[in-house]
Amino acid sequence: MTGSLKRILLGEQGLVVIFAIAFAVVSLTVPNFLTERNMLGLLQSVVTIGIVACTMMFCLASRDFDLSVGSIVAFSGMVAVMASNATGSIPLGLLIAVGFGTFVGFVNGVVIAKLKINALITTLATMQIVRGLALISSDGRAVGINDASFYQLALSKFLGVPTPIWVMVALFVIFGFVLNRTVFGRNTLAIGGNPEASRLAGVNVDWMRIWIFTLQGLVCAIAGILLASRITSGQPNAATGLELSVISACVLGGVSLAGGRAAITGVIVGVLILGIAENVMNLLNIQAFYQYVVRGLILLLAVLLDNLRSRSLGRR
Amino acid sequence: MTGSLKRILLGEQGLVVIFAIAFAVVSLTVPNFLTERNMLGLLQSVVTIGIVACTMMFCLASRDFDLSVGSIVAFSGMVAVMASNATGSIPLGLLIAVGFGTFVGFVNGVVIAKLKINALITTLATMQIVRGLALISSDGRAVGINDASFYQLALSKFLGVPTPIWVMVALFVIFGFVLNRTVFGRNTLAIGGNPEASRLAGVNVDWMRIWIFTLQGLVCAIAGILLASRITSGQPNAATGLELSVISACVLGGVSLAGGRAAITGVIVGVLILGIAENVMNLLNIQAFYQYVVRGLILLLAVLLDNLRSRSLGRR
Amino acid sequence: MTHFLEFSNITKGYPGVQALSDISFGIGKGRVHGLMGENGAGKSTLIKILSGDTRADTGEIRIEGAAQNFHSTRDAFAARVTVVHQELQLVPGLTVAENLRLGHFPARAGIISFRELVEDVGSKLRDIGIDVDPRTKVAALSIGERQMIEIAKAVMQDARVIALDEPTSSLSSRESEILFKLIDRLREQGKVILYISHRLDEIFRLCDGCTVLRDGRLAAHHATMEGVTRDQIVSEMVGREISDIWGWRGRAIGEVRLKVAGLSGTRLPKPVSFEARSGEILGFFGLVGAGRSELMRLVYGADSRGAGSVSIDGRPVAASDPRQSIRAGLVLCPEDRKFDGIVQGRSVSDNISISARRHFSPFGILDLGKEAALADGFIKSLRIRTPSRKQDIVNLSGGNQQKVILARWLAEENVKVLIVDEPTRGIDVGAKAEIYDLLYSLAEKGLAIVVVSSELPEVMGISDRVAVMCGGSIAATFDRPEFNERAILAAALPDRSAAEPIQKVS
Amino acid sequence: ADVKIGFIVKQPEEPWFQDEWKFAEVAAKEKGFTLVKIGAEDGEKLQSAIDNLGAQGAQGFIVCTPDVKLGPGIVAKAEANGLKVMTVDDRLVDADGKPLEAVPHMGISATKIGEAVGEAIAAEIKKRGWDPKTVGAIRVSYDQLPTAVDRVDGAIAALKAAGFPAENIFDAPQAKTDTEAALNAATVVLNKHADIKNWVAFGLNDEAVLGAVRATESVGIPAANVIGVGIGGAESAINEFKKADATGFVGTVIISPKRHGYETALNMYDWIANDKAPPALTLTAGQLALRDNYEAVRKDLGIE
Ligand SMILES: Nc1ncnc2c1ncn2[C@@H]1O[C@H](COP(=O)(O)OP(=O)(O)OP(=O)(O)O)[C@@H](O)[C@H]1O
Ligand SMILES: Nc1ncnc2c1ncn2[C@@H]1O[C@H](COP(=O)(O)OP(=O)(O)OP(=O)(O)O)[C@@H](O)[C@H]1O
Ligand SMILES: O[C@@H]1[C@@H](O)[C@@H](O)CO[C@H]1O
Ligand SMILES: [Mg+2]
Ligand SMILES: [Mg+2]
Repeated sequence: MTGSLKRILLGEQGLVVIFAIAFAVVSLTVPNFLTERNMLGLLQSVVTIGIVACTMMFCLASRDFDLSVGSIVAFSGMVAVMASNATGSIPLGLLIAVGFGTFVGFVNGVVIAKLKINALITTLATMQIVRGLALISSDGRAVGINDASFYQLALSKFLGVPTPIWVMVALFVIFGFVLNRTVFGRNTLAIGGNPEASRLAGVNVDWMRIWIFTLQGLVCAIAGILLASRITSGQPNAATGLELSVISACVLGGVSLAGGRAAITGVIVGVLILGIAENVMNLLNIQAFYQYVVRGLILLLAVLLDNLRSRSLGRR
Repeated sequence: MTGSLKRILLGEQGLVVIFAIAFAVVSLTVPNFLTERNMLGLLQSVVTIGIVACTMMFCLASRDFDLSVGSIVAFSGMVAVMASNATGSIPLGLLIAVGFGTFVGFVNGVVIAKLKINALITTLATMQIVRGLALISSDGRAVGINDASFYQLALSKFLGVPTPIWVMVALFVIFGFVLNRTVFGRNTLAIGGNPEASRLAGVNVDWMRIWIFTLQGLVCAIAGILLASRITSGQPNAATGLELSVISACVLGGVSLAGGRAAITGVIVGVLILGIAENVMNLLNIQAFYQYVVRGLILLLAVLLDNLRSRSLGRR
Repeated sequence: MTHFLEFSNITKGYPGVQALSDISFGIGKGRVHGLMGENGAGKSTLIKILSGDTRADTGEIRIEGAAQNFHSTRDAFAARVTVVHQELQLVPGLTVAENLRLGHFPARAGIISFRELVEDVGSKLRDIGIDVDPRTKVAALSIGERQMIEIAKAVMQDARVIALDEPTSSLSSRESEILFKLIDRLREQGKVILYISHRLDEIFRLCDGCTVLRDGRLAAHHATMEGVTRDQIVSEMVGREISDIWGWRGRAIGEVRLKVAGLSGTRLPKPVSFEARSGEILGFFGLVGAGRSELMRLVYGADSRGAGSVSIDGRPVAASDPRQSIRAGLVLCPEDRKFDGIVQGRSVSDNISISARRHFSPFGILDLGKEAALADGFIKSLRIRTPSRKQDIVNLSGGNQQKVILARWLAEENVKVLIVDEPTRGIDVGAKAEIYDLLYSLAEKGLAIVVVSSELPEVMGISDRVAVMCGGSIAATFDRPEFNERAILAAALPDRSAAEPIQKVS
Repeated sequence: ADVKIGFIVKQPEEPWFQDEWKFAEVAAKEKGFTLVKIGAEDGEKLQSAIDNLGAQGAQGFIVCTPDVKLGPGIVAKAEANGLKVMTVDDRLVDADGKPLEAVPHMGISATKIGEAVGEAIAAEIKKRGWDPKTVGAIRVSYDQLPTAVDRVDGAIAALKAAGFPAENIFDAPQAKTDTEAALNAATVVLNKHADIKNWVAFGLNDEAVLGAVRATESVGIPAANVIGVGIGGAESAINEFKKADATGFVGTVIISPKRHGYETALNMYDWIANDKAPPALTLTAGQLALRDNYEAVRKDLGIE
């Protein structure tokens, strides 16, 4: 490898470059991949993961963990539908759903920050409690919506691109900005990098953690609403296992589980890698059971490449 | 509260004491709970979690993470059945299954220690790969065993107690001893406390991590064999979600996810808490959906109690 | 008379330890006040109470007559009290500028103005005399540089009271001098400075008065330093006289034990060679960033070697593995106690026995009795202040943690070469003398001892030979008869005209 | 003595099982016995559930097993606890895959129900006058669930029998059994075959088929060009029929949880209380419900 090529591949943006190369290869070799329709389909398929990853990035960067996202997504979607039905007003229904998701996130945050309970256990608990509530409130059944304009949230388009994709993009931009340019973002990284130092420097660590989980809840509610709109009903079983996909996407994108390290470009790439892997496997008609194996291998490969990159970066 | 009562509750063995009290309360209030039959049933129901928790304790104590346990349990059970069928010899089948589990654990360890890939991602990957292989090798269906003496592994009893329970107890004793009384156990805790300092103090960190994951694989294989014997077949879908239950049990038992802290008594209590919760909910005929909520609340409550305990311990 | 800063009846206890009992004293405006005491005497605890990090059990702090009630470090900051803690408190992933303004970013509507941040921090750093680009990530700085940043963090704020807990423990004399000038300026501005150090010279150089703590009690309070002598303070601290702290004694120097030939690594590109002999104490002096710690880590195999070889008694030691080094009889006490030394969350006993326990563990099974005896022995002989061997090491005072790390290697059998990087960093005078004494007796047993230190008097006081490093290579070596402060310092200073600028990874 | 009967199901979250439980409860009220409802998602949980029932002093239980191969284990466990056992929905088999005739069973054949779906789709194709050669079929698959495989295989068999070309059937493997996963998988199939105008879809249950229908909507295929037929007939399907405009989800094959829940519970009660063994095998049939007749069909089957 020549020096400059090496520099590009192994530089700060190395992950993005590797991803771009992989994308080009896939585009050239997989039939039907690089079509407008497929691209839109692909992006729509990662909307839930992508949206939730925005705040999960903050959560991981501050050395926390959130397993309850899947349940919150499912339940807020149901709340949106049920509240819209009950009040007869979709905006009101959405507001209530967002309020609900935010509230659950807030509870997570308070329990974790104030009662000092391990985030893994807390969110594992709320994951089950919220899922239970979702099942109880609907008797385990899907809830349909009476007003068809609810579906328009997901079906409507702007410049030919469906609204959910725009929402995801907007959140990427917003949270990317927040991470890099605001006090909130920098404090998040500081907490993750050295909680003790941050506390001594006067960062209100408890308050930051509460905010991060609250935001996580809010963003999950948005994802839940869009999902309910896409599947035209609120389903208590939706989004199970979402937490692991989202965390994988973040880690793939270079967010450190040990805290203190995160970048929105990485997270976007991580989300896209997962989405493309699924998409391509289906395009190539890979058998369901083999998909498990391939998914695992891709995960390993992606992190391995990134590790090699950052290791040789450290050696320069 | 009088001083001495406080001392007992909040002391070193506080978790055990709290548990003992809770156990007494449940025994008195829940009909059919404290019968020999129910106790044996309860213990059998926690065999898989209990066995796997032994090595998960080491994994967490050394600041690692293993999500692949459920898949390894499922696949080793299948391997045991398939290999017994193929070779016509049960001992040979079991040996092959143990070898297989150990091998997967070893691969986990090597990838994590030598290629320096994040344990969460590595084991998330192997979790999927192994599950995929299990599905592929059986075409997604359970595999039955021809030789009925295979069931005897689980059905046989010694002093009126089924073999799987004895195996679990033996492993608790062995790994409890290893943790506290051997160089291996102490080094595990040291790595969890400060991996770099341990390395500089001459602990072979890479080698330790490989061993820990290898042992984890071996122990998962044992759990898988007993499970296959209990359910009289090898099932590719068995033990999904096991990882979270096992990790919860460990954390409930005071194993720190930040590494460096673990005790076998805690882990045993953690395992029993989970088992008793399920058992009692079913004895009390609590509805399935409410069980989710109760499970979550118990998790929170147990950790909260323990936190209060160790906090006031620090304040004395 | 009311003082600007006043402690009254401060008491603080931890399980098994009374860290402070009934401490009362005051400091006037525009004065630099020393705080002295043995390891574990309670100095840091007092500072932590002043900074709002910990709360006293009883007692109160008054500033300008007003009682303060700090619940958090933010409260203390609002009352214009800042502190440099004994352990570095920086976030490695953030830049220097971000670290310096963490908790107080210049921002409008929550959006940080990075230009303002960098300019503001840059100009203040230049003002103070620290030559570091504010955009550098802290992870890329050496310990010494980090220490300077930490000091800048406290000093930059417009504080009334500044407390410095062993700020010079990893600074060389050159940086220390920058700090002293800074303190003189702060004094002129009328600030109150509480200064903790185990280096008596500094106390006499800087302080207008001082307070000595012993076992958490007030042992002495001197409103001025007039008529106060070194010996007096030492005896107030340790309760006995120490005549000659270095106590160097000659001994027979034998064969070459450690031979380092052409060693280089990523952060030490130029090959370095040196030797240390049986019975010899070889000092390594240099300025911060001279590469001494890098070199020792390479020798020990803590980092992977580029080229070169290390041998002990003529036998080569395998590259890049501390375990091989330990087995060959080569051990290192690292410089960075917190990250490379102590194992957090584990007991004192566990920290001592971590390496040596393999010798008393047949089939890997520990002999708990031996382990306990070993730990208790060192707690006694090194006078480690801890309620028991079961105490979590993070609860020990800094100096006592350092002793535990030393004990770890003293417990090893068969050590041939002992490398100690800043061995007395954070160690009190009494213990220092004990440690030196220990080093001599180890040398007398035939070990080769390499001591890295940034304290020139220490290097000159205890070494048989001194190697001076500068810019990643050994610039000169001096035998004991040739020791000369100016010559050694001169060798340590880079030749500004010829030297290439130091490259930093950000 | 008091009669206590267990009712163990493999997926308590599924509406189907909620309904089975509900109807079993009706029987319990009528006859005055206690019903213990336990969810058991895998073999291990099932074993514990049986032990638990034994410990509570139950006399028998009805089970829909997470896997039919668990047969010998279930029988042994039941014997060890002295419990009578009968199965519902899915029939137990031995190691060689032969049904355990000794265990009374009430159920539906997964293959049969799949065939009903296939036939319904074929009929609708004919009604709309499509040429099968120009129609694409989405097989929303979840192959790790044996019942799911049998159902879609049944549908495929029926379609082929009706002259549907095998090469026009495309696999859309869902990663999980929810609608979103089916939606994502089906979208890929649609985009891969952008030239095909008319689509049919079938899968494991209503949720799977709904996902495929949502996918057609999201890529802009009009409802008139889509025929999806689900299985189950619970809320998700009913919601679809209640929508003001017809969607591509034209029907669902309803199976009656009433008989499965109520009758099995009653049978078990008779067995315990009156020593009257249940019939060795009862097979119930699914019934196709369409947008305009679903209410009638549901009434017919005793639901609502
Ligand atoms: N969090 C804690 N828990 C228990 N004991 C503690 C804790 N913090 C400090 N101590 C104990 O309090 C005493 C005073 O410690 P402190 O850190 O104030 O000493 P110091 O004078 O700063 O010593 P050094 O010179 O070694 O830094 C020591 O015995 C120490 O072990
Ligand atoms: N993590 C790092 N990344 C990049 N450069 C580093 C890093 N750590 C140290 N350096 C640089 O390597 C050089 C040698 O540092 P080293 O710590 O070995 O010096 P030293 O002589 O021991 O001084 P000190 O008293 O600071 O320990 C310095 O220029 C330092 O800035
Ligand atoms: O799993 C199915 C369930 O979904 C229901 O349709 C009844 O039969 C079972 O086999
Ligand atoms: Mg101190
Ligand atoms: Mg150094």
